[in-house]
Amino acid sequence: MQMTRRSFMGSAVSAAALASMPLESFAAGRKILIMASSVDIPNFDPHVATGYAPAMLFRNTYDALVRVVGTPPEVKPGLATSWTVSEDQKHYEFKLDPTAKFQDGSPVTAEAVVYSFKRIVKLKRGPSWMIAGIVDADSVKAADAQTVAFDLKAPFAPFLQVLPWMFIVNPTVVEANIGSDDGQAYLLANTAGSGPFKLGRVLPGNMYEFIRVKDDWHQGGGNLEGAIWKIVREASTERMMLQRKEAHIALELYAEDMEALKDNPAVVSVIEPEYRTFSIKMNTAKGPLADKNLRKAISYAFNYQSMLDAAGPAELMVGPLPTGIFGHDPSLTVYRHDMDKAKEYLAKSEYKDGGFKLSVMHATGYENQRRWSLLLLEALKALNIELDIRPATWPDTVAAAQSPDTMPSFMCLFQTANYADPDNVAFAAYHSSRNGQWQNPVYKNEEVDKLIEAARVETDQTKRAELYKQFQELVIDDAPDIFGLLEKRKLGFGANVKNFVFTPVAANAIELLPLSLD
Amino acid sequence: MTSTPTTLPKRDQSARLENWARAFYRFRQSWLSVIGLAIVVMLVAVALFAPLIVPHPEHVAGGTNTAARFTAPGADFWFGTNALGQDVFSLVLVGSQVSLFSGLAVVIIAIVVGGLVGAIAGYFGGWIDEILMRITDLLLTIPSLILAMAVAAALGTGVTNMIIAIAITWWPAYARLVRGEVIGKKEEQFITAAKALGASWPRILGRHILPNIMSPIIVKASLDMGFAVLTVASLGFVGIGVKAPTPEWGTLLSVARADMPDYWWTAVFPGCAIFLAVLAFNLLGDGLRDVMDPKARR
Amino acid sequence: MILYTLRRLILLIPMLIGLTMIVFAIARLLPGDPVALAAGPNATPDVIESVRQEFGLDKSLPQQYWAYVTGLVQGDWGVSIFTRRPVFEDIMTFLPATLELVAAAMLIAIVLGIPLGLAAAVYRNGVVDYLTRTVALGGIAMPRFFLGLLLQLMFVSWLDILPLSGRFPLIEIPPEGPTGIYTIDSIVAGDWYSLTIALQHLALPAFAMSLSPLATIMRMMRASTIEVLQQDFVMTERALGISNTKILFKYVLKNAMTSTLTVIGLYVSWLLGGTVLVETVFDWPGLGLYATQAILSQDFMPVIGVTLVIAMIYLVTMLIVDLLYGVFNPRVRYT
Amino acid sequence: MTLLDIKNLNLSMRSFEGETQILHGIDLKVERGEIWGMVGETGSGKSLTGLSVSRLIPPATGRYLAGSIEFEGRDVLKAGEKEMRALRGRKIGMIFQDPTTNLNPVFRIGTQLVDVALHAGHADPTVLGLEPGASSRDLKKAAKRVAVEMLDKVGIPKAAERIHDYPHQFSGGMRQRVLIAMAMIGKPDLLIADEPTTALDVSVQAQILKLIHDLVAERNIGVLMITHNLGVVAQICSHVAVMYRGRILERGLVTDVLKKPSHVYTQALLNSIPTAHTKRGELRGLGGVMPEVQ
Repeated sequence: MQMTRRSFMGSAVSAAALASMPLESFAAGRKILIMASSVDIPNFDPHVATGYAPAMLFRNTYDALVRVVGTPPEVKPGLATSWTVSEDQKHYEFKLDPTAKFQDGSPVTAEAVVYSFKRIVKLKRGPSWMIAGIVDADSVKAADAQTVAFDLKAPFAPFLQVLPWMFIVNPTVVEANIGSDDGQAYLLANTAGSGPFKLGRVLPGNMYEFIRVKDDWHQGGGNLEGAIWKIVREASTERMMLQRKEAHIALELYAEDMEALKDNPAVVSVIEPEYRTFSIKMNTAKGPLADKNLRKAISYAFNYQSMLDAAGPAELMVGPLPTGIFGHDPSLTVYRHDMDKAKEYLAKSEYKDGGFKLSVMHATGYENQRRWSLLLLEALKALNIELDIRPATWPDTVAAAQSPDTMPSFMCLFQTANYADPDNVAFAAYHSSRNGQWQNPVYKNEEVDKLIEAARVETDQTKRAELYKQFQELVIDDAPDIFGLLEKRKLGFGANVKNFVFTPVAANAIELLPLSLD
Repeated sequence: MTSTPTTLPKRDQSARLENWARAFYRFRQSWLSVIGLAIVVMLVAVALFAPLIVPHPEHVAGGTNTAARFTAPGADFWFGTNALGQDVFSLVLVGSQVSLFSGLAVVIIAIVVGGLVGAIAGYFGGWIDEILMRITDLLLTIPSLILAMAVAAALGTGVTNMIIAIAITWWPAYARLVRGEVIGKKEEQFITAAKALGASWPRILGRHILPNIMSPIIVKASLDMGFAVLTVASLGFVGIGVKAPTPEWGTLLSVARADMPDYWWTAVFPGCAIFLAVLAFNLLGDGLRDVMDPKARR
Repeated sequence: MILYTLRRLILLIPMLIGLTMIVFAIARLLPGDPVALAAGPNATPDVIESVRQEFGLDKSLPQQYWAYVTGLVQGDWGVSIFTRRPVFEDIMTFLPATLELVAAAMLIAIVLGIPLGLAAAVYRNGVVDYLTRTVALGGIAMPRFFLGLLLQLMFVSWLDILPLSGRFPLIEIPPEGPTGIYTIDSIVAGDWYSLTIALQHLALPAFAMSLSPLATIMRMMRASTIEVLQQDFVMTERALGISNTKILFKYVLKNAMTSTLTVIGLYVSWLLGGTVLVETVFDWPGLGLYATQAILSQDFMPVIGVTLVIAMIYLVTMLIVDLLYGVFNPRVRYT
Repeated sequence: MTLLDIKNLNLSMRSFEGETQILHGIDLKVERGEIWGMVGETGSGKSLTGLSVSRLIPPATGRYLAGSIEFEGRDVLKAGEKEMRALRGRKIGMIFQDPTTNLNPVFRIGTQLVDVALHAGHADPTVLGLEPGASSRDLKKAAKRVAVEMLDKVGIPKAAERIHDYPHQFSGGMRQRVLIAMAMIGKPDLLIADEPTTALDVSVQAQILKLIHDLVAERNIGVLMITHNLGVVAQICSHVAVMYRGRILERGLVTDVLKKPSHVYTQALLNSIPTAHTKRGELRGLGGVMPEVQ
């Protein structure tokens, strides 16, 4: 109490100074990049956590065999300086960089790579689904100290594309803290990587500090001394921080923010197309929406133009795959707002007169999803169907996806491609083995499954494209989703941030190494 | 320096009338209370008739007009439009329904539950009192907003769940109040008389004690109405409120945060509505307290 | 009085046990399953089951409670199912920020509220009186989150003289010290630069939060001063020539403080539980944000932990208020 | 010089219902050594007369329509607040009715006594037995000493210890003694006692009256004793003024007035006192309606 009183008196004394101190002086001098994002990093384990905020942490504190850079995404050397692929696309060999060192100084060996992949396969969490059925515990071998050999269970076209998400951990550190859960408890809050940055201050739900590792093995790179991942709850706050130079990068901006930033010379807006799709999943297994004609009627009743208006920079999806990705067919005939057709299909369905109530679940606090749910409400009203809009937290959404009984009639979902291959979206969102997971709670069509499986292992590009074309037509006819839009990635950069290269996969997982601050 | 009138008391009926007249006179003395009452009456009228009188009822039901996004306040849209082109004026007006209804429901539930617990504890005393009041005291130590948020979040969004969540944290205060009043009244002569005549305890509580302790309850309830409206808005603001498209002030404000500072009207009008409603109930409550509970006068 | 304090402290123990029971019961009886979240979006059912076992959530409620309470006694407040960090450590990280905010708000409220309330009572129906009453009425009715937004609009967007949010600039190293309360730590360290910055960040949230207690303290002070001024002893004091200033600031103030003191005590805990909103608006890294995060992810342990901490602070505050009450009012006996 | 000379005092009070004239031309002279009893029913204006002498009626509610109150030749109605403060506690002491409410409950009685003594001492150090121009440290020391002496004088046993006690630690009679000590500590020339014994037990009443009587005799001061109790008047007063509805109906030596009341009201007042001879059911009230004073 005594102290606080003194502090109050201090405030009276320094009141003049208080108003006159320039706010920019905070940021002067040190080359520390501040990223403002609404997404927390609750878990630091690269073999457990998912999402772009953790991905950002992994990309900068860990290394993978290869990296992915640019538009279209290109595979570049990471820990591996070179690699070879066998004719049948089942055998891969990677030569590791002999200078690569973990942050504790020990070299990154082939054994470490083998250890990491075994851990991924064993835990069955995090990125393991990307290589499920392709890589198992026996597939990875250390040919010598600097060479890793993979023998895939089946040819897998996007194999190199998924490798950037398979991070290599330091076996010595993990083994020393192995516990009873393969070191999960330890890696949850600690890192054991070879990346150019290490963790500094950690305030969960608030901020994470990254510090550039001194004398580190990575070549090149910018002048950053460190970086901060700052959790900000409102997009408008992110934007204001950017305007006030309290942040250098704002990661989740809305169209309105981009509009406001347009003429600001101190801010560079990045609006780029990305393989990030928004769609409204329907419960095809239970309830009225199991009726395909009703699903089609709703797909026609939805006002896609309003959706686009409310979204800002975006483009409507053409079918289930993101536009521009390999195999996507832009000439597909898809559903557009057409009330006549909607009525026509409604008449064909078992629910001609409507008069019942459906429900939609959207992410709490995600403004665009809320807006689109309202548009869905309008569309359904035209079919005399009521809609119950339920904002849900992420755990609720995940829990609801577990079975057809818990799944609401509609679920709003964003999906970001982790690798630039149609298999990513097709397998994760439409293959029935993923039922019960949030990306594909209930949809099941054996023909679709077969096409996905065939395309996954097909090595001939023409044949592969043909398979995906069939897949798209089939899925559109089934109408398991209202295919929404591809939201353009909207990023804001301070003009003094240099050397940023946009990559349309997990674009907010900023790679810090190349960046510089003026 | 006090003096008592030496005139005989007039007949009972007219005395009661005169009491009311005096009470009303005292209430009118404070123009702030009158303003409070006027705003409350207006709010209730708005809540009742809003769906019929608002210019854009379709927006209230969730309709959108994305062509007219972020129109500034003007002749067409008095309070401007939001990100979906919805008329903020219509949303704010209809938003009064949720706020007032939930506020009222919370207060009523709290009075019924708290009143029952408090009356039983106060009337019977002893170990019943001890147990009930210990639980009440414990609940009073729990931070109510956090508790309400936790309960509302777990139950899921929706007006009913929100009301339940808030009411859970509110009844203990009424239990305390009623218990105190019942203890004060139960020793009085007329209660002893009723007991002697063999009246059962629910009858004594309901017919004899309750009517005599209504004043402080009504005063607290009217003050609490304001805070209930505020709490409803607070839950809406942190994102645990009503389901869309139901317009609710706190939710409107929370959603509008994303549009600050450029589209200030989307936030300012719902905010002012909350302020006005809470203020009105506070003024009314203050006025009622002066009238009904002179001991507690400011 | 020492004996009394000891007795009260011992009496806290059964209250705390009851409290843990109630809070635990409420938290666990609510629907919602955090395990799916903790296991991660791509977890298979058997992984989810293993997480459930890991956190002991497969056991019966009494067993879970017993495990929790025995842990509590040993300083183990459980682990967040979401971040898997120990709750006690997290709370200790976030508590100072909240305490700083609440203390600053209460300080503003007391330092302004008591003299203004006094002045309003003395110059009843005067300008000060009407001004303070208007502010008081508005202050109570003003939603803190709305006020916070308006303050940001004014002082940050338009005037641009104060920082938007946060507690300290991200790239600066906050003052280190024993309390974790930046203003105090920087004073202890004699670091005036840090103090200025900390105060700049504190100003708006503290003010947004102080308005409601300020209004109440002002009203309470005004009401009790008016009541005390009508007491017979004031007339006696005046009749025997004691100056008005002395009557007011010595004799009346101490009397009027007793009821105001209770209000102050109640407000401390009320503010602690109500920081959620202001912390959300100003991105103030305190218990409120921590609790909100946990509530939204249905993460029991942090919610229980925060609730317990706030309830404990409440109980201790009320004890201090009771003790102070005796200082202001000699008629109170500690038995 | 006449100690207190009230001439044609007219006072009106404002309340919710409007302005009412309370005092209608009060005339009264009090000399040193005289104990004037002012009797009348509740609301007759006797208390307001007493308060007027110290000018303690708030100007917002009370308005003097006419008249003057001369204390030692100066009209207090024309005096400034500072001048009045110099009189209060030093020249004019006051005792009020209820000893439980007239002591500040949250301060030690010593504190309260010393503050009054200091006030008087600042105006006139001789009151505390000091030379004029004494330092404030000496004043404080003397004030404490005088406070103990005064407590002792009014009959509080172990005064030096009890000075550290709070009012609630005293009985009603003892508290009234403390209040008398406070009123007398500044060695006033005029004591206004407003119903000083009404709230006390009968047995204590007599002791308090005797205490007041002895102090008056010792210091040769004038007293205005406001009471509704004719018994009190008979016991202690030298003179009496009978008030009714803001007017003095009759005044004079106690012996004269009480033995041969000339006014019917005084007679009625005397008759209303129950004596040992009053029969059951004979208790008489007074007719008429008093003006209401809030």
